[in-house]
Amino acid sequence: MTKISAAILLAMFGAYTWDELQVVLIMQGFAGISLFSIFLLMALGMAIIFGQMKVINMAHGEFMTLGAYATVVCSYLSETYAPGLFHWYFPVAMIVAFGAAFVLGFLVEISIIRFLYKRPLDTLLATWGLSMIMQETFRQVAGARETSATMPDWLMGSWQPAEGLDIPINGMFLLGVSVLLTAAITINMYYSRAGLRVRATVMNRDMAGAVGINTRLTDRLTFALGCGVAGVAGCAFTTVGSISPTAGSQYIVDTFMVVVFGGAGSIVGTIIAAFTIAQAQSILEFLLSGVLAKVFVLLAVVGVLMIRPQGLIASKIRK
Amino acid sequence: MLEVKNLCVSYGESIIIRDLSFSVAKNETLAIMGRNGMGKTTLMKSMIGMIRARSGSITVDGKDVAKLDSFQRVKAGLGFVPQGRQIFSALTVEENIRTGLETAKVRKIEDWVYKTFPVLDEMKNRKGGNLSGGQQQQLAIARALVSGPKVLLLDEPTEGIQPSIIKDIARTLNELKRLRDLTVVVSEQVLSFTLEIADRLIVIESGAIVHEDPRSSVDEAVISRYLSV
Amino acid sequence: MIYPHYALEVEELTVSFDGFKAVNGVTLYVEKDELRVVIGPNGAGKTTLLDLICGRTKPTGGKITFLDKVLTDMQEQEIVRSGVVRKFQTPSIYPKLSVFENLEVSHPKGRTAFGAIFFRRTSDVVDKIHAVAKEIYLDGLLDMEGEKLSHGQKQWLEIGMLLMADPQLLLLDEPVAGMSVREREQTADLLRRICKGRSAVVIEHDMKFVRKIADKVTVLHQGKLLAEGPMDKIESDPRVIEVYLGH
Amino acid sequence: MQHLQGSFVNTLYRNVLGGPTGAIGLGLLALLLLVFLPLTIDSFRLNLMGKYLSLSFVAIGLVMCWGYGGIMSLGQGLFWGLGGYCMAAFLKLEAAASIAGEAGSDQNKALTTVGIPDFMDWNQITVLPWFWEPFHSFPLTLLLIFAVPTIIAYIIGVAMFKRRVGGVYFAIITQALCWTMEILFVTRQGWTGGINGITDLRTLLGWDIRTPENQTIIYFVTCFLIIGCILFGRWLLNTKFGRILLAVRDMEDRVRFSGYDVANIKTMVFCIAAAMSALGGAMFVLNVGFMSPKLITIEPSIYMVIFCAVGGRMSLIGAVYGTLAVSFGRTFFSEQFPALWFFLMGSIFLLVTMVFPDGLAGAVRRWIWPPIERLFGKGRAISAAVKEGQP
Repeated sequence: MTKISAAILLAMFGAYTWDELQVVLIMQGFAGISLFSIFLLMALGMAIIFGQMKVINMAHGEFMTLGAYATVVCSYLSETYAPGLFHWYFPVAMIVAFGAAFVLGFLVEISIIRFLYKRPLDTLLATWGLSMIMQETFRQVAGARETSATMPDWLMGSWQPAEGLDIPINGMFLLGVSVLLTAAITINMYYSRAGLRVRATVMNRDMAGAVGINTRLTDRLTFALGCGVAGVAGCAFTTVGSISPTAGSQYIVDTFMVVVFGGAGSIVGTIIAAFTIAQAQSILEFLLSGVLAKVFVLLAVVGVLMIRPQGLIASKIRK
Repeated sequence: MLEVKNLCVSYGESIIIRDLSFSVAKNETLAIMGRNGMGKTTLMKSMIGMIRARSGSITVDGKDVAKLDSFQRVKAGLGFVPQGRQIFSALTVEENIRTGLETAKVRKIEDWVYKTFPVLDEMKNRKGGNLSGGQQQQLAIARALVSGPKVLLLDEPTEGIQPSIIKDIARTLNELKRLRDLTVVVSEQVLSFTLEIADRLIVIESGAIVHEDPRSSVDEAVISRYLSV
Repeated sequence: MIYPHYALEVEELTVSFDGFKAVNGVTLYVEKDELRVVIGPNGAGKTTLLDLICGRTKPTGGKITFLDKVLTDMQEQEIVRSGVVRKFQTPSIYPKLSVFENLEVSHPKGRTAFGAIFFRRTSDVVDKIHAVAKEIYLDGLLDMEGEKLSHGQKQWLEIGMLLMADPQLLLLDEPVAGMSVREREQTADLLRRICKGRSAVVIEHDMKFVRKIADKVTVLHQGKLLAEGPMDKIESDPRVIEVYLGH
Repeated sequence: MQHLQGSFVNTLYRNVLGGPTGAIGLGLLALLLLVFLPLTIDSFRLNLMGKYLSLSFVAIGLVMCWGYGGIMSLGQGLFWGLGGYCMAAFLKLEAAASIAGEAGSDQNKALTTVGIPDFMDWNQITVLPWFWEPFHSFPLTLLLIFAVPTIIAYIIGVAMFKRRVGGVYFAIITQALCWTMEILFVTRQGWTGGINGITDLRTLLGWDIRTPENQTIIYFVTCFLIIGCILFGRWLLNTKFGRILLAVRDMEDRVRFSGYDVANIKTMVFCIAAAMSALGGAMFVLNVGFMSPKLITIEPSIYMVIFCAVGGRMSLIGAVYGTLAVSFGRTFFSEQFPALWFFLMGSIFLLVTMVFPDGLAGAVRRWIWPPIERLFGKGRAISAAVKEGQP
């Protein structure tokens, strides 16, 4: 067994010297960090919605797409009408992306989700329908072709800390955004009144109402917040990729795997899972082909879930 | 202070509460007695709004709350201690109490809470789910009281509680009523406990009032008969 | 065999959740033919004790033996097959099946996947279901859907489902919770009848009911065994009065 | 004694045909599929029907596994696809052999290496891979059509259910596995035909599957197999196993404490659903003459769940109607209103889950049956049977 794996390793790495390999691994590691940031931002929104409310939102990817299109629109508007401010449009776009996804999420909760809280598997079907409708709307409005936002100068270029190392600035920016947002969400969830409201509501909706919490509004805002974070993920995504109507849906299964792998409801678990999956995929991608890396990672995650069905980090409370 | 008029509540097709009316004066304690399945819990839940009444009115301090959501009823002055206590088990004791502050005028837990329930002070940072039944009951009462209710509803507060603590609960309730200027409605099956706290008793059977007594002239034999059979 | 006449042997049983010891070094022996009642304040570990015996929770220490079989190593369904059955605190029956079907599903024949497919509703099976239904006062309601029964009837049905398996040891968690006084009396009769020739461990709060049915009483407090003995002895035990019964 | 099973014929009537309602429902379906459609539509559209019907096998399996057993699988396309690929492999080898036969020793005329599928040759594979060998034999192929998906379902089932992975988690994991298989099938071009799949299939044991007459025969075979699956499903759901499925769905823990190994029960129904899906996949290949990885990935798998939901997740017959309704809707709208059809399909998903969770079958039970009963006056027996929820 060890002989075989040694042989495989040799075949994988044999072509490189150790120094080359080091650089390659660091580069792939940074590529993985971009992927990690997107996974984390996507998974964060889903951890709020699925982890807390047990709602499976198959349209989560479309909320990300919405955020990305919002950014494209902002970039276009600022380029056309306010070129002087173009340098700083991106933070504004981020807020707009969040707002757009948040408002739509709020409306979706009112019109669809609130009827399905008692049937979690059905939310899956209903939101699949929603994702079809949203995708088609994007296609009708923005066209089926890929578009992208124009990046301000400060987001372009790269940083070269050492010979042969080339770390793109947009990737670092992406990482920064996701770290900040994660911290903000964590603080909001565990140390604020709003977070307490959310946790009490998901634990016992009826009782939360009977102690004076407006549970309907809480549900609505929680769902909308999750969607809003997906919108920010979309905005961040435009710094590294171009956007099409189906861009978000490509991440939906990965995102689910991250949330489930990390342990639904645990933000720390989500971070670890996003990091592990992104890095594994990115490094394997270099050694194998891209799609096979995906297969390996998916199977590995499924394997780990068999051993720990509750995910990496699960809270244990006596029932 | 609290007036229930012509209340009807149903689950699907079966009517649980039929045309029920009663009123409770300020600072009075009313006990609603009756066997299991006679509609006590349904009545309590419909007063706090966990179940919607089909018709009738529920007036708290002059305001009809029958059409409102639970949280609005809490705002209007109702406090609720449910059957089985229903503590948020994954929240700490302190967080559990803080959930009750949502509609309160003050935004922090005042000193009297922990003075009244010293055991909760000791266990502040424990998870609510790891408390004993008696401790949870105190927590549930504290959680309901911090919102500053005018009327406190308690649904079977002695159920599943060890006999030695039942007396403590009665003592605490009587004390709180005096200190916090409360009107209390309590549903019970245990007559001895009821007699320690109630000013007036009503007995319901199949969702309707069949008997009423002020405490001064309670006929224990009659009520026991309603409770048994 | 060291204790030849004991059916259930629980020795030094311990389980902890996040460092909190819900059951802490409990040892108890139940004889064949004995009806043991476990009492104690909420959170004393009574339900957890039953969970441990029936395999729902795995202990962190200690050993459970039933008729010379070590239950601690077995899975839930294997424990059931060795004759130990469990009734839950809130009645858990199959809501969409009729009373008859609820009982039929609980019949020990055809417990494997293939066995269930090729299970035949023979006259033996039907007779047994009718007999059990009569025992639990539901013989007139065989075709009623489970979810339409009253609370007390659901409790009985669940007891009936246990009886279908001809168990050796019954674990009953608050079998009369939510019952009227008359139903409680009927249930006491029922328990006394069905516990003949088998052992039972019953959790109960209603002391009147306990007095009626118990052979022996075990008192748990904060996960530990506080006292054990016949009811009259327990009722006069000062420690039990202190933590549970009250003065 | 009222609950004892009656005579054999009686039992068969009640448990397999499903009593009066079941018999009427099945009769109507048979009439529609076997008489009405063949008489009214042309052979091209009949072939299209056959294509849709081969998807309804999956939906019937899902009724058992999801509607009754509570196991939602978003990866049924995996099993359907495996069944289809097994059948396609056999047909492809036969096609390769016949091309080789026509060509004789003329390598140029054969265009490819003699006797192996063309796509292998395009991918520089000159020797048939070992796992293609069994598909030279028709009996072995038939066996593998069922065996391969069932064994994979068994492995997934044991791995997941023994570890008590269920509900949403199971759904997501099956989805990931389905995706994994699609990726493998697309990337291993030399073995599977890659993104194009296995195409240009011609004959089954020398019998041309492409002529309109023969396609009509295949259509009828598909119909009979569907009716067979429904009868099998009814029988199964009327055994104790069927009742245990409902019990597992509603009260899994209780079933465990009645002495059952819940994982085995779930694995069993999952395997049965997988085998049924595989049969559908195989029939699909016969109906359309190709197999492609695009048909087996995540999206088609979700569609399969939708078929079942639209038809009514508790109704075996409903599954067939659901499949036909959604598939036809999809074809019709995408031809007539290409811009609108995504909106329409999306809305149907939303509407069905939110307003008609019991699907078409639920609507029929609620609105169509009662007036018919009143009309014929003898309603009570039927309505009792309907309320029992005959599968």
